[in-house]
Amino acid sequence: MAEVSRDEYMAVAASREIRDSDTAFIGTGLPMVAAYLAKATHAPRVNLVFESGIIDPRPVDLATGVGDYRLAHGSTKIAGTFYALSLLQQGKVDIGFLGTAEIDAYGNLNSTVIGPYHRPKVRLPGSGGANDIASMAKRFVVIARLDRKRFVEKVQYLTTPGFLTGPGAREAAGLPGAGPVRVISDRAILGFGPDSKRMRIERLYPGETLAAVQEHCAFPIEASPSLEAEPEPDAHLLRLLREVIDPKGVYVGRGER
Amino acid sequence: MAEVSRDEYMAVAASREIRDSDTAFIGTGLPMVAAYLAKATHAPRVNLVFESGIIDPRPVDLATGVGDYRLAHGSTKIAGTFYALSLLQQGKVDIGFLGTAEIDAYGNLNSTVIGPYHRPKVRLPGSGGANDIASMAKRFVVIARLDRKRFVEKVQYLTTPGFLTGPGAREAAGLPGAGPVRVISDRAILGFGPDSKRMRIERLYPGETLAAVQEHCAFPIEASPSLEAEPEPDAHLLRLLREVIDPKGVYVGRGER
Amino acid sequence: MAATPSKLVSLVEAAQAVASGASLTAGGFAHSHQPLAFTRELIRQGRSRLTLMSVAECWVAEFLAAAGMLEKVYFSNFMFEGYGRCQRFSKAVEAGAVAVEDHSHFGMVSRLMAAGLGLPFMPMKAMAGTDILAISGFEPPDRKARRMQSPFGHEVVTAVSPLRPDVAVIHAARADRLGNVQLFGTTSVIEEQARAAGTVIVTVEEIVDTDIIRRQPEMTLLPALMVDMVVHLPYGAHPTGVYGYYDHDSAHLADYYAASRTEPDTAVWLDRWAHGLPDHFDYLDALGMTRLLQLRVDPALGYLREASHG
Amino acid sequence: MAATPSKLVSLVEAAQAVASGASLTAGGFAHSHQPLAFTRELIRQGRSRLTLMSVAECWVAEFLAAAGMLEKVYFSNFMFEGYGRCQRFSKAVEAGAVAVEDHSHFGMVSRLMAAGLGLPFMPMKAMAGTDILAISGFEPPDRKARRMQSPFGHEVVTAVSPLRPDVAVIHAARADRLGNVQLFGTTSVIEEQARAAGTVIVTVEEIVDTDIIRRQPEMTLLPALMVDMVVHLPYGAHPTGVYGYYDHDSAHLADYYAASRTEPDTAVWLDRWAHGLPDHFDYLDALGMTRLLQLRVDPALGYLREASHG
Repeated sequence: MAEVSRDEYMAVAASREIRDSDTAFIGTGLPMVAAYLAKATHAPRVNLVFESGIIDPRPVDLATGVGDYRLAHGSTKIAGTFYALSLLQQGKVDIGFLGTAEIDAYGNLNSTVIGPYHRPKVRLPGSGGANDIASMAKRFVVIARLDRKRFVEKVQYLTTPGFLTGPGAREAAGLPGAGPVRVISDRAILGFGPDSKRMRIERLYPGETLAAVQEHCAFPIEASPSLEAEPEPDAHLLRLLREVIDPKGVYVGRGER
Repeated sequence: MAEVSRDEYMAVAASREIRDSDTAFIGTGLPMVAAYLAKATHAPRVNLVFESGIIDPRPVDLATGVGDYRLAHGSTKIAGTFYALSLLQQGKVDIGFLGTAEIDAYGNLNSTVIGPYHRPKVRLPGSGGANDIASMAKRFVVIARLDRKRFVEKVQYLTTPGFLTGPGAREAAGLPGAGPVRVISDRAILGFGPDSKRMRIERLYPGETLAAVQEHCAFPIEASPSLEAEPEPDAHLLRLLREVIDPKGVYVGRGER
Repeated sequence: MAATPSKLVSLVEAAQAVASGASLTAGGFAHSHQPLAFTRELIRQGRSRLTLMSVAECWVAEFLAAAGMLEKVYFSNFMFEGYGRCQRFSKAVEAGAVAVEDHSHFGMVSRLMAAGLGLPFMPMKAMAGTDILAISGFEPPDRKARRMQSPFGHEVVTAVSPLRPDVAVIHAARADRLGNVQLFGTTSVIEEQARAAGTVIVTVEEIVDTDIIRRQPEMTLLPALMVDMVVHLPYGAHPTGVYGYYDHDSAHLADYYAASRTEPDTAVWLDRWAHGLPDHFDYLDALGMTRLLQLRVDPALGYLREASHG
Repeated sequence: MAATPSKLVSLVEAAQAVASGASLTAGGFAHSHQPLAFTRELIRQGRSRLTLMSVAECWVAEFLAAAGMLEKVYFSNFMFEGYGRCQRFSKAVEAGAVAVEDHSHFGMVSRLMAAGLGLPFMPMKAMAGTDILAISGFEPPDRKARRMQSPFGHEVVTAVSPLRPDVAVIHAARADRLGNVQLFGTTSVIEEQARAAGTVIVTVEEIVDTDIIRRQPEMTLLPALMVDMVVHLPYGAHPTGVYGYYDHDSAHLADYYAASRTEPDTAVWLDRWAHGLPDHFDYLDALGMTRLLQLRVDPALGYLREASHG
């Protein structure tokens, strides 16, 4: 079997965040792969919700986007965007997955602008459902490659709330969700200190070191007291990923390392 | 042709209140007959909405209620109760029709209790959509037989707002609709003074007198300066009522007078 | 993918989810899709001090009142179209045995919707200026609704507070074992009721494979994530109807309506049609196949051609 | 009953309902059911200083930005899934040529919904604590959203103000001449957009008799009372798709995406596909029947079996 790629580590780690019977708010790309993998293994009862208004699609072909007709066809309910998003506010969504252009030590995300808001250097797509998921899902997971330009001391625009300024800040803002629980990167799995709410290193992929992770992060980041090594994914999971869920490697790159 | 009944006068008068292209919020009974009559004659474009969530039914058979399957079948849209009622708040409903147990000089209605609220002499069905229609439809029409127990100085419970305490009161309460425009009774058609907002007599059915109307009304009621006589409905309308719309006389009694 | 466990339970088990003292909301509108087999089972099992949070489930309210199981009712309208007032319910209110809190339909739906949307209130524009807001039933007036100014100007609206029933009981056309529920015809207030409630019980005419649901996902009213229990109860809305399946049973409704004029006649009727029949299938047997088949709708029209106007 | 007049108008006439300086909202989500034939007609006719009130109609925004017709945009996300950022739109924002006001999806939908429900505000729980509320685009921050306490306790919510676009343009599957509109698949934000807007224009794949609509009233998205104009435009969402009819045209989208990297290439592209073709049927002829037929979905699956991932 080919060497395990960083994308494959990320997909497997993301999949593990989903519990059986969770209602999961899913976007395109790695989160979709992770959700399909979870549904095929430890979480057959996971209920997938897409911001386009599609509930519980039959995972036959990997979709090109959250509004893709291969998701709509054979779903158990088709509604609209308000319906899907209002499930978040109702408290029905257990977990959501988010990507980001920037993330800070409190898990706050920027997907809006690089540079000043009114004359940005780079105008990014904007929040979409990301802010809604982060504000209202019971918990959320960030998937982001480690990079000093991405893991920054201060996001240039706070699109999506992590722990905001730290302990108690989400509660003060009236955000119903508990905030980020995990940041799945291409070198390590990161979490948040239960009291400090600051990001920390929880699991290192094989061959990675604390120093390498810290070097790719522009803010100071410590290891969790319970730091562990992430084992190589088992062959069954890899086979599912490579042969069933994303056979063309559209979202999950192969053998990059 | 048989003599024209009071019910037939009421159905024809109610039908006349509907303008072509109106969106009309309709209940069972005389309002349904009036709406079907309007649609068959001067208002082919009237759009009927029912509180059960049925929009624009095909008027084939007279329904037994607003949730009747003969309304649902062949409607142009089936939704739910919130959808139908929210059209009122959106300002999309031009006219509604209401019945009542009591009505006062300002067109306020009681369909809740006779006697004290907590130990009523008679518990009536309650507002239902009546308050919503009266609060938010652009205008509304009351259909009620004249009777000193029904046309009262003060309603025992104000379920449904007419002009409340008089000029300016609806506006102060924040009610978006303009209020009642007509009260169609079995002896006369009543309206409201444009300044006083008090009920007055606008049209007398053949054989009726001001004094007879006043005698059946427990509050003082004057004639409009432009008091007219209601002519007998033309034969075409009567034929439609008797042969097409309510051939069994379920809602429109025959030859009572 | 892997098998998922079923939410299918027996009627007896489902009814046990409604404890004495619980608050309940029930689906249906006028003579359509009211969960009456469930209501009869509750009556058989016996409950007390129930609270209803209702819009139009008149028959549920009437039977619970007739059985003396109701304590409080938040509602907007109970009326048997074509028959008249709900007699046992009205008498119970007149006797002071049932306390009521009146609303307009939109007021009730908005309160359920506030709960379902996870909001502490819902702004709306009806009910202002009337005794619905001025006269309190059993709820302090400032807990039910408050007049408030829009934060963006001088416009005044009525804010209503959320209502969160312990249990919602819905009767629908069909569901799969996972709890994906479809209903044809008007959906009444089911969306708002199911979302507002703590536990959602759905009784259905048919249990179908999930594949059948997936063929018409646009028709799904409640996705599985909204539903806790599913009970298979053909003719479970009788004597009310289910669109596409059967029309309401006017003769049976008329019989009840006649009986409900007096307390003793009502008791006899309840003995015969609820207490006297061990379960729903005994009830159907007692009605008889001829009668049940006669109620089946004309497949072309979706209703019985000859309407009975009360 | 008597005949009722038609709302059917030509594309040219419908587009004239959008004046320079008007505010516009458009249906669609990602690569699905965006009213792009209408957008091309607007580009052909030429407009300036348009305001968009948008959730996910990325292609409409991109083409209007590419044509230099946009001034302001209230929105939540523009992203070509599988391709990347909307390049002309992003460049226009970076150049200061288009002013933006950011929201979350729920924030935008809630503002449209407030307008559609006739409310002066809508309470909601997202966006709090972020720069979406802290940093103003072109709208004064306290006109967009305000933090407020529930009238029933200490819970804090965000009240957003209504957005009322002058015109909503929707592309759907089919409509009758009266304006009853049906769409299969996800309905995106169409309900909220149509209800919020002053004028509602619907372009459709097929015009059908009202009897066809009446056979599936559960599928009606917009009843006639919500719709002002209907335009018959088969393939009117191309190069995006319409569920049940055709999939999005990945090759055409990719061509545009390549062209949109530079302003001159974009101009050439717009000349060829908008300005250069007098009307929508010339556009379809230019694409060619072979291509259009290849986009037709597998009738069993409802989509093209071979997905193109960008």
